[in-house]
Amino acid sequence: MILNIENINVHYGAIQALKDVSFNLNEGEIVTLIGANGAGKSTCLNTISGILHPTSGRVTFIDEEITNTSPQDIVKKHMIQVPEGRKIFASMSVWENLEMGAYIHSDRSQIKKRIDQVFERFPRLKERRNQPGGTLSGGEQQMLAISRGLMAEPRVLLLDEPSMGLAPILVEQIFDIIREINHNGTSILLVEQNALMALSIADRGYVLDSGKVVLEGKADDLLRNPMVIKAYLGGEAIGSEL
Amino acid sequence: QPSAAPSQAAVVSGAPDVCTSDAFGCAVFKPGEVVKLGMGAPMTGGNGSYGVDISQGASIAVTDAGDVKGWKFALDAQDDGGTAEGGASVANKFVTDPAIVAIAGHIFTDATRAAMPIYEKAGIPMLSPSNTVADLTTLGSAVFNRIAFSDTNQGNAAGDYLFNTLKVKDLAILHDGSSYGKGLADTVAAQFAKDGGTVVATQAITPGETDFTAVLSAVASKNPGAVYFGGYAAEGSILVNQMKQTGLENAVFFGDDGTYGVDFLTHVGANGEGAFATIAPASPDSAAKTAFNAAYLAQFGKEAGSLSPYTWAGYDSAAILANAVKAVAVVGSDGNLYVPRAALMAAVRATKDYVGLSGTFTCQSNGECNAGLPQFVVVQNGAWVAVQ
Amino acid sequence: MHALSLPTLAVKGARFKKVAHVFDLLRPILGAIVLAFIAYRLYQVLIVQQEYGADTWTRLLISGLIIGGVYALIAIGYTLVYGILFMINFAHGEVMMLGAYAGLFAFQAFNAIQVGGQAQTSFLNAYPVLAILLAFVIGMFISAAIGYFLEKIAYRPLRKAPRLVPLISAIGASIFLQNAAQLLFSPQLREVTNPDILRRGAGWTISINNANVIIPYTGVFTFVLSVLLLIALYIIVRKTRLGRSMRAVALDKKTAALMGVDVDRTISQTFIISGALAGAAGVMWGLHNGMVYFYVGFIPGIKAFTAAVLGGIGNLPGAMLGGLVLGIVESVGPAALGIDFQLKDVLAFVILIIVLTFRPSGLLGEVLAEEKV
Amino acid sequence: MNTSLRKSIRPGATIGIVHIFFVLIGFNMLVAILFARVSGVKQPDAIPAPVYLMAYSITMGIWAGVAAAQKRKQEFRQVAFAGCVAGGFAGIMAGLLEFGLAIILVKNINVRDVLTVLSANFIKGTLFGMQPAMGVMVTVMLFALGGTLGGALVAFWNSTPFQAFLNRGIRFTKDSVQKAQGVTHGKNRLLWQIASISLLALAVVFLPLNWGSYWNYVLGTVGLYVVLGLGLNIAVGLSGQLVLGFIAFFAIGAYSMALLNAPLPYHLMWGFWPALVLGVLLAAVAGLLLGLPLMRLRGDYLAIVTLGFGEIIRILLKSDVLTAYTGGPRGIQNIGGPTIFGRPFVTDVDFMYLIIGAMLLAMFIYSRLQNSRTGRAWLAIREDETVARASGVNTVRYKLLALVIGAAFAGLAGAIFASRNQFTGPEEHSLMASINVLSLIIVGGLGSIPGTIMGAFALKGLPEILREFENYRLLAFGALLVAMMLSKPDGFIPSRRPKFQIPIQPETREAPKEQDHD
Amino acid sequence: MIDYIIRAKEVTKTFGGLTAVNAVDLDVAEGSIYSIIGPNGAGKTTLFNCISGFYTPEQGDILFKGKSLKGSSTDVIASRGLSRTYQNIRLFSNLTALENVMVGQQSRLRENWLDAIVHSPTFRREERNSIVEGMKWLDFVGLLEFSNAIAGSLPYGAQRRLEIARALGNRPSLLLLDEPTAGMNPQETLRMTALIRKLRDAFNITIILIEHDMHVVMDISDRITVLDFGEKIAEGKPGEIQTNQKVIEAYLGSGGAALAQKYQRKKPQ
Ligand SMILES: Nc1ncnc2c1ncn2[C@@H]1O[C@H](COP(=O)(O)OP(=O)(O)OP(=O)(O)O)[C@@H](O)[C@H]1O
Ligand SMILES: Nc1ncnc2c1ncn2[C@@H]1O[C@H](COP(=O)(O)OP(=O)(O)OP(=O)(O)O)[C@@H](O)[C@H]1O
Ligand SMILES: [Mg+2]
Ligand SMILES: [Mg+2]
Repeated sequence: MILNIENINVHYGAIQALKDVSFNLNEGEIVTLIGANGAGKSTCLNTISGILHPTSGRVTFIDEEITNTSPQDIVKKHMIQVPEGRKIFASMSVWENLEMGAYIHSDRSQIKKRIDQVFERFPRLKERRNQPGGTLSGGEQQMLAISRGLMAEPRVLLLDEPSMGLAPILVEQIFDIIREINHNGTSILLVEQNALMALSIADRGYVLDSGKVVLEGKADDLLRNPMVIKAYLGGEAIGSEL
Repeated sequence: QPSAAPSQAAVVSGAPDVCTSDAFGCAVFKPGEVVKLGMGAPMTGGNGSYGVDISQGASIAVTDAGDVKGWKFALDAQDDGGTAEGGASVANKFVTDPAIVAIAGHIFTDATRAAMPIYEKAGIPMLSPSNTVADLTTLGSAVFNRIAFSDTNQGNAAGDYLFNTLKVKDLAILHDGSSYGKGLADTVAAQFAKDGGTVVATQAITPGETDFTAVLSAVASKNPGAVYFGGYAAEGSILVNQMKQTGLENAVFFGDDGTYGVDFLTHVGANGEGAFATIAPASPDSAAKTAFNAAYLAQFGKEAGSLSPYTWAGYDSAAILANAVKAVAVVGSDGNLYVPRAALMAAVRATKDYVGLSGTFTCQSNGECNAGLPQFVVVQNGAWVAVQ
Repeated sequence: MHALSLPTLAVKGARFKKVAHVFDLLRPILGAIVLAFIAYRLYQVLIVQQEYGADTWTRLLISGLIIGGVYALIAIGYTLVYGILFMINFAHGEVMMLGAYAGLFAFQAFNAIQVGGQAQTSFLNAYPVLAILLAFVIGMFISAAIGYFLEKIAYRPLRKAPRLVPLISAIGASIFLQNAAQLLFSPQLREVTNPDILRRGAGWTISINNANVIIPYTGVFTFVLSVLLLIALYIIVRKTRLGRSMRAVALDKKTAALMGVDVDRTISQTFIISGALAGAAGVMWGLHNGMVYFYVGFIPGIKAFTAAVLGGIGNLPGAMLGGLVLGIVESVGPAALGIDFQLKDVLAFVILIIVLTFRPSGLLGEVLAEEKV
Repeated sequence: MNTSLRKSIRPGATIGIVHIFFVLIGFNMLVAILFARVSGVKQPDAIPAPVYLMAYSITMGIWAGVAAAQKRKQEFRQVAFAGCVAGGFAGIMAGLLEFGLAIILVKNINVRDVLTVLSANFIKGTLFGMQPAMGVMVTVMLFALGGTLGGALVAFWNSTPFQAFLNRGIRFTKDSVQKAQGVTHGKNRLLWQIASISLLALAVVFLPLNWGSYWNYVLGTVGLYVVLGLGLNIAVGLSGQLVLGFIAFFAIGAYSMALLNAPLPYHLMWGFWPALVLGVLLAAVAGLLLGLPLMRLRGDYLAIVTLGFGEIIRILLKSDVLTAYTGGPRGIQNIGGPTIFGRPFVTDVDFMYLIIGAMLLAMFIYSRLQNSRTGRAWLAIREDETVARASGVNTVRYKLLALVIGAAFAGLAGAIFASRNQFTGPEEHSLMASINVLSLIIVGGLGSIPGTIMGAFALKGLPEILREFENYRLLAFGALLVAMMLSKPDGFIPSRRPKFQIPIQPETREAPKEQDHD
Repeated sequence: MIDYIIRAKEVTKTFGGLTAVNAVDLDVAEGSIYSIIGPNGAGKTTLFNCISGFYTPEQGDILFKGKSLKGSSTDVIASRGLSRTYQNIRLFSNLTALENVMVGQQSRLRENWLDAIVHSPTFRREERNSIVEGMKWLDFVGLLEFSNAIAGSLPYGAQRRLEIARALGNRPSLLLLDEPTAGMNPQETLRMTALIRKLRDAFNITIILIEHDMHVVMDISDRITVLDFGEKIAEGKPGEIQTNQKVIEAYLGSGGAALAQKYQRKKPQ
């Protein structure tokens, strides 16, 4: 188990966002968290990343408790989050944004090499490399956000709704990339609204509702679970016409 | 705390007759209580050094004054920031304290202007060590007195001196934009022009700043024979220093009683040679002054005069007020001390030939206690020397 | 669900449109008037009256450059902090004041230490370069420490509060520091003891129009040092990792943390740098102007803040430019327009208003041409 | 144990530093003097008796103890011990300081050129007039004693019986509050309102008569700052425009009053009321004129420009250029007061009523505007100007309106202020005054009326209350300002959003008619 | 003859060297639901910004109800009956939901600040109507229970709906929605689709929609325009677009279903 979350409770002031949530991620896996708006998915990721601290419960990363570790120390363990809503550094250029992604590394030539890899994957970003990140279109920003996350050479990648606001063709591409990253050895925790896609590429999944894990299991099983179909797949079974 | 408000004092049994006849009644002090002199002064903010210094000078006077028929004096110095709002608020505080009998102050003009009408109503005499603005004594106030020069006196004398004695033909006027500095500068300019000289430049500087080279350069281009500065030692000494690098190295610097002081000398060093200032005509080194200087240094850790030029005036104003209190205070049949207020006002104004540390004072009927002609002093070999 | 009647909307924009046009028209008219006035005054002063000779202009310019350099240095501190926290560090002038005190006491101490056997000289004059260096190190260290603790105590707990709250906290800190200095060191004005090689008032003399114009050593020193520090800072911010993390934190703290940036540390470092620069400015101020007291930071603080905004707040080259422009406007402006020097601040602020009317984000500030929504 | 020891040393060290600072500025003497005064000494000496200084030491120790013991849920003995450690550590630092002071004293070193308060007498006093070694020892002991006491206090406070007692008290108050609310919301609501309003009215009518001139003056100033604060709140709190030189409008009001209603320089003597009206109008016009070129500016750019505007007004007022017209630095004196029905209105009590009237007017207008289309437009601009505009808010117009109305409030306050002081001068309108107004609305709670009142008390009343602290007054004020912001970042009484209900009469009675919309 | 509520002619908008919208024509019939789709960065949002007055196009003209929008600022355009929502939610987050909607009504209310001070009859009528109508719009988008909640504290989906309610405040005749279902799950998306349809059907509001969810687009659009690199590459009815080869290549791709299948197959088990 590379990442283990045990019984965490998280509060925003008086509001409890997570109630006794437990889940885990094994080395090399893709695990997805699905759930409605406000179910607490982003809260989970932020707790893992150290942005939020749970009121109780434990987060362990390879046998090491990281419950109250600061975000920068968690990043140094190569656990990287690509946050919801892209969060591009608006007035930094695309290039600088990518450099920021590699903040924990200091080898300039390595950084350069990885930026080239990113540009290979997303030619669109190469075209825009000197444009301020804030003026990119929504989809371009999403590509940049994922690329920026990859710059740190993550061991675990936490993706928060990477397909949001993307053109269908790009969604495909993004999921391809996620798959590929995973094949190259990165474990992935994927938060998605697009439950169908997420469950299609994931090994396992957890369903979150109002801050609680209500369902968990193999992705395929979840895809066939009537409740999941009804609530998160738009009432349509897998394989039906889109 | 004294038991009764001033106006009711006359009714108390045991009060001496003066209290019944006194227009403002008496302040009453039970045995063991203290007779308070108030002072409104800027203790904080940019002008804090004046208030701190003058109140420290006055506090020594209060100690020196000993007691009045067994009652001790105390100084209540309150921060008025030098502003009208602060002045009015301090004055209102003082008039509600029945133990306050007189005010050694205020220090800055704005505060004095707002405070005056309040003391007027309560019948509390003031004696300002530092308000020089000419019109303050022309307002018909019964409570306001000062031992500071009136700008008129000082300014006219300085104008004449510049033209007649120093034979300056072209004069540049600088002031710090305060009512004190500007009032003085205006008077000098007018008198100098009346005498037949030419005022070639008039500029104001911003107090608190420390770089005046620009304005001095502009003044230098007019080639004045002398620069008259209305303002205080802080800016005055910077001006003297910077005159040397802006083409005014040959012009005479002529300051006022605000620029006089040891502090000025330490700041200007050799640059100050030949700089003028005005002071009250007094024997600069009396035994009393030496004693005071020693006491000041011992208590406050600084040379007297290093915080402001008004240290000694601060002492004098408190000392004169204490004297006046001693002159009018009566012990009643009940063993309390009674200070008749209107009588005290009159006593302060009746001050005559009082030899203080900063001059010899005789109050006129308008409250002007420093009518003598100013004495001019010049820096020679790093020291102030009186000139004829 | 209620049934809503939705009447069609008639066009009624015309009235608003007219109002909007008036404002758009007003700006150029205002600009034209001001420019015409300036041109007229310049013509009057420079061509018709010819009040000042070249020597005077040179002196004014020198004075402007020197004071502008110091403004720039303090303004940088404002801009750095503003850039990262979007807050006006009102206590910055006080940080500079404490640096000036530190420099003052350092020089005083160096002057008191006697060295060199027979020909007794003070340490200050025996090793002036070392002494000056040490004084700067001490001044910068003290101010940096004050800046660090200021942030830690008065601003950090307010990081999540509305933007104006830390501003008030800063105002409180400013009042506190000013009065603390007054109470600790007395309100006395103190004289800085310069080493002989940097004597105040001494300088190179050049002759213009048969008049001797002095270029003071302290002034040149101040100016050169300001420029050097500014360049060093620019390199730090643009080229180093620290600079990158500062920019990232400025843009988005949470995301910066997700990139591995230690947000608290970066902010602390920013305050340390900004404090150190203010300290350097304070020591220079003492060397050049000689006078140090508890109120010495207030006016430069306000001026530097103005300079930072004039250049475009948050923009480092902007702060430098703003400082220099402000310094020159203050010293040359009144003479050039033939108005009283007393009104130099009025002039400075009027220029500020004009600049911002036409360039709402300052001289070099980013022009947000069209906000992306 | 080891970490807990370290945890106690930290607050101890902090208090130790605070103590060193206090000694170096001589604040320990002042505290001792205050202790002496409280315990009945009429006129304490500059160096009061050692007992009082010992009391000071114990107090500092208690502070350290409380700081160390807080947030610690342990048993009594441990908490008290933590306090003792903290106090002791602070005491050791204090002792070190005193050791240094003793050296200064014995070797007769003069450090007073740098640190002014450190006179021989002062040092002797700080050492309780004892032999140095003895003094140091006693200090450490007193601090430790205080620390233990502080720890014990906290432990007692946290102890179950006391908390239970406290809870009972809280529950009781809660109950009674709820009961009271039952009254205020029940059918007796009208009665309740009438009662509370008449009570307030009674207080307003009778209190000024009994306050005495000092408190009337101070509270009058507070009242005028409420008016000013509400004016600034329209600009800052509601429409989100950071105006820093707000006092300029106050100055315009004050000078209008002065020029129109004083014997010098013009002897216009218009009387108070016309001058008041003109002052308000002129201030409003100034707001408009300032606003016009600045409407494109946002946030801090606006702040600095308005700061500049304030300074421009002040400098112009005192400059040689305008001396002939405004009296220059000398200001204008003998400004007349109001008359009502031929009765001159001049005492402090009269002015207090006038100010209360102005305050009520300002509060009335403010609250009416706040809960209207105008107020919502302002709030929208504050929240997101771009989107507000795209939602149909004419942002330029509303921003100007906010400036104009805010300026009018300031003009009103300024005119009354000048008339009350019978004097106004340029330095009355300095940057610090603007900063005070801004601080008060934020300390009180941005945008809220009760907040503004609280803020005005804090900012203008507090320095008066702090007069006991003599020269340390502003130091304490600065520290308190920081402390207030740290403890209440949203202000004393943050503004609340209104709760709307669907109005009782449904729209059937007055349906939005077609012609409403064209 | 069809009434067009919006007629855009050759609208061009550039940023520096980048042409974000390139000579795009757009004719939207009154009472229709019109979708604009296209790859990310195609210029959809930019086109919205041009129509709603945020950007001034370099070339071309946009007629709204027959009158040019040229030179009108956003508030004027809003008061003429054109409302919009934003891709990244931009609510007045410290105001309550109802207040947000009431701000949206600004351009229709008749009261001024003097009315407010004296509480004139106009004021009372307008305020009351404003509240009633605001509540109705909140009810319409299903947020009545949140009417007094602070907008910033609402869940994401609710915030999107609140944006729509605010846009409805000035009773628009044209509503621009920028990705209204972004970040919603299928169920919520269905609800949003119904809501949009109802806006058109019940209130006759014309709707232009930017959307990446093809379910929604194909489901409710009357007409669709496809942008790519700022240029219009196709226009037509949903059916036509779905099968347009250019559109599939540039935008739709395999349609996702195939992808899902692909991974299903790739999985080890
Ligand atoms: N900063 C905050 N303050 C208060 N409450 C918050 C905050 N952030 C989130 N919440 C609340 O916590 C709950 C969980 O939010 P979270 O963002 O984790 O949901 P989510 O599952 O990621 O939803 P979405 O799909 O919309 O991203 C929600 O009810 C939300 O309103
Ligand atoms: N203010 C701006 N400054 C510079 N470039 C901009 C600006 N706004 C948009 N762009 C650029 O214009 C192009 C079109 O952007 P736009 O936001 O219209 O795309 P979009 O079609 O809405 O994409 P998405 O579906 O991803 O939101 C993008 O390449 C973007 O980088
Ligand atoms: Mg989320
Ligand atoms: Mg878009």
